[in-house]
Amino acid sequence: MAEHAHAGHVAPEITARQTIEDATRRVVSTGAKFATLDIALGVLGAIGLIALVLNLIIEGTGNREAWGYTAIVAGYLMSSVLSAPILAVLLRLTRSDWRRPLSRIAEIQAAAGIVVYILYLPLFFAIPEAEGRFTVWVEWPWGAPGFFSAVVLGLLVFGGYALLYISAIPDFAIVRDRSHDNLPRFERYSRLARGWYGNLRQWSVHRAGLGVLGGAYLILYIWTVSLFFWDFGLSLVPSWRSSVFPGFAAMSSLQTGLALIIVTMYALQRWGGLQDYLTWDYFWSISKLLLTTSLLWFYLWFSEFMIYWYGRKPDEINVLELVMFDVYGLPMLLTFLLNFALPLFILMWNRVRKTIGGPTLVACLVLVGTFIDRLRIFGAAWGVENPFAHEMEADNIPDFLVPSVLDILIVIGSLAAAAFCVRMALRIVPLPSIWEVSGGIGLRVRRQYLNHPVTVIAKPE
Amino acid sequence: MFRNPYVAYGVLASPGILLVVGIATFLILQRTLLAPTAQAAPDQPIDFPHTVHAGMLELDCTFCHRAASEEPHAGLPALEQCMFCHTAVQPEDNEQIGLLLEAWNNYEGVEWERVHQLPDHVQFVHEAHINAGFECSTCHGDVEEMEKIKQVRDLRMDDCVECHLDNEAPIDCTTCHY
Amino acid sequence: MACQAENNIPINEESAFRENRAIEWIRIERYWTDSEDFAESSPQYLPMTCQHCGNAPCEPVCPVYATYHTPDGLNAQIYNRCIGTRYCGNNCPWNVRYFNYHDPKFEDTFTNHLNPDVTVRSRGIMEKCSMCVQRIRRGVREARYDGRELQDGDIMPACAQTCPTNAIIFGDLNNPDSQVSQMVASDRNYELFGELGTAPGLTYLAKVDVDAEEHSEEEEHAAVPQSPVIWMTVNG
Amino acid sequence: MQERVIMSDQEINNELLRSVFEHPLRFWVGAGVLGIFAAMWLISLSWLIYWGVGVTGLNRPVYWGFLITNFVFWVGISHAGTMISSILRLTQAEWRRPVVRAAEVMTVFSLGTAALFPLIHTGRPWRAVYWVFPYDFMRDVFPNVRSPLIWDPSAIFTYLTGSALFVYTALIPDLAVIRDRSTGLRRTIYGALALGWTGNTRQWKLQGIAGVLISALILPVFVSVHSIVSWDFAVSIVPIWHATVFAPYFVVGAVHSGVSAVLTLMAGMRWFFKWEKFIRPEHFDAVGRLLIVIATVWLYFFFLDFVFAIAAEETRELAVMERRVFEWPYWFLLVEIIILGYLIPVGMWLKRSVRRNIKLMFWSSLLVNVAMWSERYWLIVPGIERKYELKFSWSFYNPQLVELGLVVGSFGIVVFLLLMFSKLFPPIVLWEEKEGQRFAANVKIGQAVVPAIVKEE
Repeated sequence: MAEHAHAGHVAPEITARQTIEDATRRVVSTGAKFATLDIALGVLGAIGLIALVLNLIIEGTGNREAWGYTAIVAGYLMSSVLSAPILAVLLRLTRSDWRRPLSRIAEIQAAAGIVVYILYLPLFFAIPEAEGRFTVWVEWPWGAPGFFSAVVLGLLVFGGYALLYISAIPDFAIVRDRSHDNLPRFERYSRLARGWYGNLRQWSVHRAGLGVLGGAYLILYIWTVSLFFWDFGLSLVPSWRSSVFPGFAAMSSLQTGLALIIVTMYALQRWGGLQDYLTWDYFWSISKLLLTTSLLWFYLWFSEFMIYWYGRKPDEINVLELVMFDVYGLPMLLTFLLNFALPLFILMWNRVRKTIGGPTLVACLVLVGTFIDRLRIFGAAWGVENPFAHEMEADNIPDFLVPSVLDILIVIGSLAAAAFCVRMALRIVPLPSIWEVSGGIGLRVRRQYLNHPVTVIAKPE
Repeated sequence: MFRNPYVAYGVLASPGILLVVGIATFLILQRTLLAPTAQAAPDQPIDFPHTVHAGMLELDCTFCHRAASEEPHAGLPALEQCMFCHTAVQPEDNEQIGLLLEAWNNYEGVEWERVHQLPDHVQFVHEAHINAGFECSTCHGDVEEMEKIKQVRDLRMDDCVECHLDNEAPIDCTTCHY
Repeated sequence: MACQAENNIPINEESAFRENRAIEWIRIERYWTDSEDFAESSPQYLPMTCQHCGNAPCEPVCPVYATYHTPDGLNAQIYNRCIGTRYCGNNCPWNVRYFNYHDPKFEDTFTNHLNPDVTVRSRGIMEKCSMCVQRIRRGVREARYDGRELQDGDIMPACAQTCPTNAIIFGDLNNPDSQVSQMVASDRNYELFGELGTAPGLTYLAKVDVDAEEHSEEEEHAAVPQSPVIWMTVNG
Repeated sequence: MQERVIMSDQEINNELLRSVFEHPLRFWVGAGVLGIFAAMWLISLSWLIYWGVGVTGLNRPVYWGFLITNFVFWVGISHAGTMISSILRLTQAEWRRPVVRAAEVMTVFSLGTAALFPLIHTGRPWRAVYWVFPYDFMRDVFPNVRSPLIWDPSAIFTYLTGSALFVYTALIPDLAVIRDRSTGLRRTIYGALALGWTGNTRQWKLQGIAGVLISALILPVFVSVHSIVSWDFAVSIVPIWHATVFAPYFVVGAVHSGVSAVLTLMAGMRWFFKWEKFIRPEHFDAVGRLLIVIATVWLYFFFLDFVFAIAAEETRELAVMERRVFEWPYWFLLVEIIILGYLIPVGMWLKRSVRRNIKLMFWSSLLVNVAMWSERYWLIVPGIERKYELKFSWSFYNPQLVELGLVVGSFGIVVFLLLMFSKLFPPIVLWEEKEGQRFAANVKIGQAVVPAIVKEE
């Protein structure tokens, strides 16, 4: 595969050596540049944890409304940090060349998986049993829905860490090899690198492992998101049985994951010293995906809306009132604007997509939009009084779920904790992925094609 | 004229020509497919002169078409009703009346040709229109001047609908179709 | 039978029933009470005809407005407009829309007995209970000629007229004094598939069982129907 | 691994125009066999229209049967054309080149065939003038835009026009080649169709813009068509049909069956016209990989639809589900759909050697379409057989011979039309192939020689 270098833009020639320097600098350097930020995030995260425990003590697990915002932020983090590695998996599967500096950014988000799991624990106890209410578990005798969600979510979080770790092994080895002057670091990275020497067999095992793990992660992710949104969102609202909803949730999560990657890319190229790696053409490529997911977001949303709106059955109208028009009407409208309308109208212009600011702006909008969307979905679900009724009555539509102080602290704390985890991971894992980027450099030559100089990128089978 | 020699071919398929042909086809189809319902006036088994009955004698329409003011269907008079008068009125030289008498004497009916053929799915209620004060001639024309009855009015659906709109009559579908 | 005669419904042959294609604008559905012992189970009858929904599922799906809502509140079927997509039949929970799979066949002796006020439906179109709209039109006209308001009993569909036990009652729901309005106000009144929100113009009265203790609950399938429906605009 | 053969433009023209200029025995035999199928279709059609819908197995309440199933199926097949040409053109996938035109033409023909079926299904197709044309002649009664059945013809005709334009735009340069190679009347006709193409820079530029523009514009139509077809079912209140997943589920299913049909077609073309140089294993490999993804997404939606039908635990849905899962023939269809539509083909495609084996690819793609036809039937018919609790009017559906004739005949019709098309126009785009040759290069990187392709931006 060869890419026609765009006129007026000359991709900066990066050598493999330079990549190693850049990627290991953050890991090797002892002075933390953003120590205040890290400390602040850590403190906020700790406050969030305390708030969570306080909530558990004060409210117990009986009162579902008290856990609404925990569900919201858990769903939100699941949609963002756990879905980001999907991009790395997908692009590796399709062997896209432009993944190279991006895949580590995608994978490193999974470092925050533990936050999702901690948030999930109280929900595990607060969720009513499947039996007797409308759910996908169809009178399943035990363990549903909490136990199974716990298992798949655990697997997913673990898978995220495994993906990050396995993909980083060769890079750990590089750090190890460059740490002969610093013994503790050498030992630490020796353990992490697991005797990696980079022989052919190791590489082929590594490749196969990443492939299998990536595929498994993808499937597991779709499954977990579907399950979580089924059990913790959809099925708590009586008579809300929208079969497209899990698909919608998965798609919306992918969109959020992409947005998170774009924002991280922006931060890294602005303040993280990666401006030579994350040039506009990476934003350009990824923003096309973001645009596609925004369109699909609308399509799946509309598929649901259309059927309910046209079907006109009273119980469906009640659901529409709750989650779209009346109680959560404003969040719905905002979500619609932030996740679909604005991204479409901003990103439909190729000239905007070719900038760095445009995609970043849209990514921010999407991140906010998805949070509001999770507020809509889980707020509506956890505010419902009686999920065991099979139909919702018009006079029984719950009110807007108003957050308590603890709720706000939990939300802020969890977000900060997630960011903190990623910041910590950045100190350990080299970024960008040295083996991928330098591998890409090896496959690239400058050539003359007709009258143009082009960069030819070979695509190994 | 054309610098490009191939353009001459291309012109044949140019959108303009397609458009013209398309519009022409459409107009022709519209004219042929949507011809008025009016038929040529059919010959009746007996030449019944409305000019005499309705014109000279000034008989009221409902004198013969008795059901028109009471029933949906105006109805044709039975032969018996013709014989009200024609037992007495029997001019010798009129062979048409001879046909009538022949049918009457042989206990046969007269198979009149229907002139105003509305499709089966239209229910035209005569009584409603007569009772609303409309003249028969509104739709049937001046029958007293017709030697042979023919359809004078279009009587397609838009004709009905326009008249209903003009007179603020209902145009709900079930007014006529049931 | 009254319905068949009034509305020119072709005679259903045995094959029509075998193929599930019989056309019966009103049919009596028979259900058996759930009982192990056959001797103890008893049939329950449910007359089923077009419910003339106020918010009918069949109406919006018709591409050509062949079925639509009249200002009287009837759910009307316009035969000459119908093109036979049969979507309305699919979308009707009560399965009371009938399709003419064949041209109607009448015995020769019957052809002169057809009701001239009702169109004979040909092959390829849907038909259903029209609530004897020809009778409604006539009743409205006659009341207008007499210069009076419509009253109970002015209009009666063929089924209501024939029913010996007055199990079917027709009248103006807009008039609070009519018999139907009073019966609809009763506790026994219920709509069949009311949860679909189609606002049927036809409601049922639950049966009051004499063996009160066993069957004091309302039983859906044990119903004496009454069909009020029509809020009628008299100027029509 | 690419098995590209370097060819000159002249050679490409000669090879690819063989279908137009040569009439081997194979062609006549093929046309004859397919003609028999087409005749069967015509006879069934005449039979149905003469005797009316009564000759089908439909009844009350099973008002929709084989014909609508077939309609959905062919609309599904028609989704391949856009999927392949427009999406792959926009994403500049190199392996699209030999399949674009075949896929697009298949779109046009299968969509046209599909559009006939609802009309046939009414039994009186001439009355469809009220339905399909949004023009009222004199009565002030316009079609009911609230009905999904009005969205249907609008979407289908938009899509049909769009794809026909798409085919035609790409055809113009090739028509000019045929024009230049023929004489007499043929030259005049092709000349007229080629719209004065000389191949100067401006014309190529316009042609390129038109291609990209139509690709982009047709995508929303592409998605909307099958969504709307699905809404024919989903917006109704028939228990199993009324599912929010229907639109994406149908679209993905359509792409699944359509792309499989393209695979079948590719194998057929390669064999029938002996175009081994153009349609190569690497193309099958690429389509196979794409299909794995599509099939998996399809299975996901299938699963969602299935689970939600049970999860409702409503008597209505369960009644239909019981019939769908346990009763003949639906339990058999369910098993068949899963096995033939997913397990066998995807299991095969996972192996690279299978993806490059043309015979295996041919048969596996046929399996998919067998399964997808059954899937539509399985989705549509049981729902109306067991509609609502009034068991008194529950029914069954026994398809009759005439319906089968129409269904089987429709396959004959589509393939027959495709064959006729290949007689008149080259079924592989000449200029795409030539462009592909231009952009291909073997690049020496380090010590290895790697085949590379220059991409346009």
